[in-house]
Amino acid sequence: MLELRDVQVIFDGFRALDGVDLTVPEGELRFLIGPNGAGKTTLIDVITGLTRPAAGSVRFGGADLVGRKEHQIVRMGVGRTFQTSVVFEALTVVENLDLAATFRKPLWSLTRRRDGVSEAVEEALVRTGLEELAERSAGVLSHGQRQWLEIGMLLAQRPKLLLLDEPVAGMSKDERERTGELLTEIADDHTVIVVEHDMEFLRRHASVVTVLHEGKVLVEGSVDQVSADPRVQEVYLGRRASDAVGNRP
Amino acid sequence: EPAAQSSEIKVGLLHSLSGTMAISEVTVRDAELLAIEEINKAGGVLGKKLVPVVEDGASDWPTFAEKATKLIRQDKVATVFGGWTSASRKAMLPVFERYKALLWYPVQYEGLESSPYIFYTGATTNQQIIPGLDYLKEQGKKKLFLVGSDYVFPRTANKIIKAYAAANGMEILGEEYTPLGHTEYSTLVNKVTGAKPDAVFNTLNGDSNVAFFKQLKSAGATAESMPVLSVSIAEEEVTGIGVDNIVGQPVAWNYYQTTETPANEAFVKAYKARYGAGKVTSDPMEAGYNAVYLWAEAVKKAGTTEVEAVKKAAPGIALERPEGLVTIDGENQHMYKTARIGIIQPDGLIKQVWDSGKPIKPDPYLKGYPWAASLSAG
Amino acid sequence: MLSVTGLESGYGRARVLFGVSLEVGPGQLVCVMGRNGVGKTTLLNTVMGVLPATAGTVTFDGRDVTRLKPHERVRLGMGYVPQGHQCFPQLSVLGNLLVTVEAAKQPRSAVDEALDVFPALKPLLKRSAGHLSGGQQQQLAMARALVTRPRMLILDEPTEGIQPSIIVEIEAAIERLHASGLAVLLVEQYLDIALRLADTFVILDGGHVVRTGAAGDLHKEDVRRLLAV
Amino acid sequence: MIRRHLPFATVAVIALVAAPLLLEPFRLGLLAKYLCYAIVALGIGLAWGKGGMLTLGQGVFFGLGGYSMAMYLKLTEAGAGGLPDFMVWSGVETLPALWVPFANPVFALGMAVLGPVAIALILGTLVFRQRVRGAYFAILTQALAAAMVILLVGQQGLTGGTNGMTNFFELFGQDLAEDSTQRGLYLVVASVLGVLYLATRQLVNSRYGRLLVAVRDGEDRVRFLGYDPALVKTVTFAVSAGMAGLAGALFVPVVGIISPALLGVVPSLELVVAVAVGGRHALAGAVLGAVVMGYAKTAFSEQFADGWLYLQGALFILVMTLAPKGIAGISRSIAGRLRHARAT
Amino acid sequence: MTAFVNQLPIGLSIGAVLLLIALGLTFTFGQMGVINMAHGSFIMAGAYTAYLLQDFVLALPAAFVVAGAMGLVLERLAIRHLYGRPLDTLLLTWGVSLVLQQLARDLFGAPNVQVTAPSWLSGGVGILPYNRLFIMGLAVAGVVGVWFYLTRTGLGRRTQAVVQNRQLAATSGIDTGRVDMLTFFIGSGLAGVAGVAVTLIGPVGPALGDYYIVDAFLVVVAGGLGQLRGAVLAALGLGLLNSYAEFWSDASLAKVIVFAVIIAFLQIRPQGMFVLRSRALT
Ligand SMILES: Nc1ncnc2c1ncn2[C@@H]1O[C@H](COP(=O)(O)OP(=O)(O)OP(=O)(O)O)[C@@H](O)[C@H]1O
Ligand SMILES: Nc1ncnc2c1ncn2[C@@H]1O[C@H](COP(=O)(O)OP(=O)(O)OP(=O)(O)O)[C@@H](O)[C@H]1O
Ligand SMILES: NC(N)=O
Ligand SMILES: [Mg+2]
Ligand SMILES: [Mg+2]
Repeated sequence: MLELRDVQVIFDGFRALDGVDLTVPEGELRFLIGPNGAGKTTLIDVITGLTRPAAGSVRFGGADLVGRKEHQIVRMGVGRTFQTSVVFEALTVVENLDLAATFRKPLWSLTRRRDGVSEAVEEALVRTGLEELAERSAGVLSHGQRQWLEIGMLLAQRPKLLLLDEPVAGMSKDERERTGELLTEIADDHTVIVVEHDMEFLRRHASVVTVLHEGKVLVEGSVDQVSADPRVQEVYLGRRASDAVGNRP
Repeated sequence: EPAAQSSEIKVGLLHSLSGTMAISEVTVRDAELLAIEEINKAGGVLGKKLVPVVEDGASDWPTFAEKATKLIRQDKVATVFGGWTSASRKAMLPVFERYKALLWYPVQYEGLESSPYIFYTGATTNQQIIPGLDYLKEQGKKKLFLVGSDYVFPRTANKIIKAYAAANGMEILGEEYTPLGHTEYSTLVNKVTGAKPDAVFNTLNGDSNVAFFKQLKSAGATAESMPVLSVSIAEEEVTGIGVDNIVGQPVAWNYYQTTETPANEAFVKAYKARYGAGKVTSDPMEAGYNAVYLWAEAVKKAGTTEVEAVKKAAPGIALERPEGLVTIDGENQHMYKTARIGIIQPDGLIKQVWDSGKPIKPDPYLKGYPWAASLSAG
Repeated sequence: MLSVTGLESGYGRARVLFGVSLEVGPGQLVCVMGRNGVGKTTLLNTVMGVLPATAGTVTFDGRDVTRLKPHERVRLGMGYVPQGHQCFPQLSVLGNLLVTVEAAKQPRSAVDEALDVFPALKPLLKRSAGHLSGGQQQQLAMARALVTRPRMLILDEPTEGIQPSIIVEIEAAIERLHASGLAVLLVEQYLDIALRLADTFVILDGGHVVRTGAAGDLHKEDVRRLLAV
Repeated sequence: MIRRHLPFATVAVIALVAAPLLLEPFRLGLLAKYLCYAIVALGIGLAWGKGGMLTLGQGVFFGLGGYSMAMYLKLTEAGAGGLPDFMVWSGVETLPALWVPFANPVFALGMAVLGPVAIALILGTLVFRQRVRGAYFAILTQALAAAMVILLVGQQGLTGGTNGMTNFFELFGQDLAEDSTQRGLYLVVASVLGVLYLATRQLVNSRYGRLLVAVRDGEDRVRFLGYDPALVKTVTFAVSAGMAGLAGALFVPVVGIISPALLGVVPSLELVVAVAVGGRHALAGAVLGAVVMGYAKTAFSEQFADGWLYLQGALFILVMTLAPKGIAGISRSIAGRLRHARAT
Repeated sequence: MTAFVNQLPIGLSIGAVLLLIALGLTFTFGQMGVINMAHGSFIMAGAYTAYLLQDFVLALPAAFVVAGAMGLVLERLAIRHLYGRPLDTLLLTWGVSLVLQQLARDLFGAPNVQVTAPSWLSGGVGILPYNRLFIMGLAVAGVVGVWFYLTRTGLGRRTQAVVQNRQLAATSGIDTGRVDMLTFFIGSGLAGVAGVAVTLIGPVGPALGDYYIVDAFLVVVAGGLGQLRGAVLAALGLGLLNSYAEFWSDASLAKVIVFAVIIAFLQIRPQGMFVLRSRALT
């Protein structure tokens, strides 16, 4: 279970997060939306140790995450993807995934050659549909393929809490669908937080949605509740847009 | 093929042609080449022509050792003329001793050495530093400040100076070292001027001298108020420092371009004819030039270039050289040399103001100086 | 306005585009579609001169620009918004706009016009662009293309990472610009936006054009099938 | 399997059998020297080529190894009062305490490797934990080299100052002047290089090697895969430092001198350049580069004592601009093109 | 005591020299990310320009042009192939510096040459000679000029844009090639000016650049890459540190102390005094 209490993040006087409380129970697929610049990515940064909050607490499975180093937090079972995907271009797709899968092994044991593909990696390959690209170097991937690889690396890590920052941006419709199903499936026994702007995607896959605005939680509720909320329409969906976008085929 | 049967004799010239020391060593190499040309023109040695094999020590001591090995083992040269810094000599010494080959080293140095395979044609301490101190004492300079580059020659020289001072009622107000190539002297100048010495004894080497004298001059110090006696600044360096910055300052050497001997007249003329009228001659150049002649003379005497024979023939060889009579001392393979104090003139040349009258017997371990007993103890 | 014929390009020895041809008439909006990795970005990058064309030609406004440098193409009136919300991270938002407006030799007023299209940027002008959120950066990227006052816009997934209300505004802005005579070459994943905006479609697959035609001629289901994995 | 090891085996046979038979002792000594540099280059290839840590101070570690060995050698033959020659003329009267344990060869050899490793671990822990990297790390290590030289030069009584230490006579009872000793040393150096090469190759081909590359290309991202990049870098840096130290220890009996000039900014840079010329992305490239550059420097300076720097400079410029991946890159792209041609 | 007080202006003047030699690097290294080992050679070229002209005042602009032109040629012929690979440029430019140094040796001879300082620079106020004051003035002028260029001109902004995202700059209409050339011209030109200035206080010879290059990089690194105010503070700080450390110990130890302090300092500020933080991962 993830629990944030009164989290504050201040950049040069600018309040990016301003007293955020958030509780996500185990096995939930939580969607996080909000206007550009609302603080969604910053929230993920705080949980994963990239940004240190000025105040507040972040607890995961009972342990306090604030002040821990990034890799320690990962080792506690918290994984994430990045809004702008970063993969290791000099390594092949499999090697990228394998690296993600082996961090629990002691460093000295890594001095052996990898032989074959581990189960976690195989699974990640299949789930992301990257099998055919497995031996290609990640540097040649297109934008969307990189997004998939990011997701694959997250899966291969086998974390307890998954944080995905706009995972379907740049994906085609079918792929969005596939991602949505994947996330729902994972959320059975994991905690998943997804940041997304695609309302249709939300409608199809979200149950609980938290809306962030100017560093604060604006509302929390089901997709319908949230999209009916006038404040959400005002700052996020747009009055005219709430229908237009909502009515996408 | 064995050198003896060929019509040529190969000799090695090993100086820094690149790196920081090139500034000084290139001209020494040039002087040595001049000597070789002259000897060849006069019929060579034992009827054979000298063929120089030039290598670059690159201001890097291990390279000196490597190139010395190459000259000896690959080129099989009859002898090598080379080196400038004591560090380069120390690096070459084991090579020459190992392969029983000959090195002629042309620069003044700190003494306390006499390798059986090296001939030292520059001054040892009792032919330069001690006369320099005698001169300062004579001038009534009792409080000295010592400034030097951070390596073996200045540090050893300063130890000698301190021992001399203790024995002669002089006071050492300070002793400062800077890394080779150091160029920021404002703090040091502040320390020196703050200590108000009667004179400074300068064992800085290379480019640092330029920075030191420029910055000393800017600070208002003059040769009258605070003379700086240098032992590593010759005619060549004066141009680079800028005559304005150093005019009137004393230096100690065995030779100046202005030294009045018939041999020097010819040397200066030949050097300028060969390398340009604007060029100057200096003590290390002359010592390198001499080295070639001294070796040639020893070979003639021995009738062979074979090393042990040459070593045996060399002691006692005496030649009239540009600096006057130079004699090889059989005891330590150093030279008898005349010490000279000079003052830098506005034209950039050095005018002699004092000399030792006759060549001084080399005494690298200062055995003849009771006050120096502790120095050579090791 | 823009005509691409037999274009081939790729990365090193790996060829990605195999003889792509397409036409964007004056004031026309052409939408390039295709699954991930089919070569859409590669196509746009080659059109802009970021990647050299190994064969084929690109003509803009009747002029062969195949060998021109990217900045020369910009100065001819091609405005480009690359994929992935790129910016000059250490310049301020205003600095990002100014440097572009100056490079394109346009008056300062172009900046104000662009800011009117993206009012969300106004309070951020002094911030370092690198500190902006992804969506803010994407808006900045669009604004930067506008300040060059292009005669043709080349957009690679411009709505990526942008909140719904602003997507609508971007769509409206593109429509407006298009209506005012600007030619547009658009890569877009939101099918409905593409369908609403485009005059013509080009569908890429494996570096080949597999389908092209007027918006009206293409059926949505048809397109979907071609885009399906 | 056999195919993969064939090139290595060929080179090993040439190096261990053919070279000692064919080369004159002087040339064989030079080759031994280049191979010492190649060991350092191997470490640089690992740290820089694979790990992205451009270390411009590798000479420091090389020097520490060299000085450890030199101290041992000096003590085995010290004259009056057990003092090395330079201490005598520097006026040192009793052997400094620091020197005492170096009379033991095991300690000296151990220090030659562990000293650099320890320093690299300390420095690495400090700077990598603070995420000092890229050009900062490069300039910092360069400063370290500069500082080290000044420190060594300033402690004349302890280190021999600018002169360094030279004039060694024997190693483990073998006369260093003998050609046979030198041949033996050559074989030792070549074997050490071979073993280290195989070990390093194993390392870079392992998962650890992939991790290292990942750290090079995206240190921050690696953190989010659960690894501590500072640890990975520190360990790698220490390994490369240990190699440099060992190389230094071998260098001293081979070349017969160690001096601050060997570990300053310029020699450190020269080694990095050698790696770049050989091709830093391949370990074989690093080794090859060190040998080629060592040979080129000797050959150029012997042929053109006056203008060899032009040739050396021109060589870097040409390689860096025309073949940025170095000799290894050229051969790889030729191989690639051949394969491509055969395939089509 | 006076000697101690004297160290303050001395420290500042050492700082000014450091700043002057590092100023050009804030362009080529700080802005363009080129670890330009040839910077020292451009300083040397400036000094030899002064030697050839033997007119100190005229030499300042002339050296700017001469060194700038050399930088420009270097950029066009070689460096432009290496953008985005800063560590490779280090090796390339080092090769260039070897060649230039040897060239100087062949053209002007191995020994040092003399540049006559103008007579109005002899004398001084208090401990500071006029020539030191002149260098301080020149450093101030240089800083102001560079600051103005980088922050107040479109060219400066374009320079930054190209460094931060070369491809985006090109597709934003910036002629990246021209910007590179200009930046390199100015950075190298500034080195040339510094070269003229150091003829007042140091040797003029082929190895001139070697004496300054390491210090120049340290200033830029300690200040924070491309950070002008960082370079200014770092230069002055290092100057003062150097002056007092040398006063209390000696020149060798002072250098070691300076290095140690820089390493310690980077523990606190790993990217130098001033950093522009970016959210992007590397
Ligand atoms: N390092 C930083 N320095 C200054 N401001 C920052 C920094 N990081 C984030 N911000 C600001 O904090 C706010 C929140 O940014 P964040 O990236 O969290 O937004 P977001 O909700 O993820 O938006 P988007 O949907 O566009 O990705 C933005 O206004 C951004 O400019
Ligand atoms: N830098 C590169 N080097 C080598 N190959 C590349 C590179 N960039 C892309 N590719 C390859 O080129 C093909 C086309 O890539 P491109 O980026 O043009 O796709 P795209 O259609 O834009 O995809 P997306 O919708 O994911 O953005 C892909 O298969 C990719 O693997
Ligand atoms: N012998 C000298 N001057 O080093
Ligand atoms: Mg975001
Ligand atoms: Mg794309």
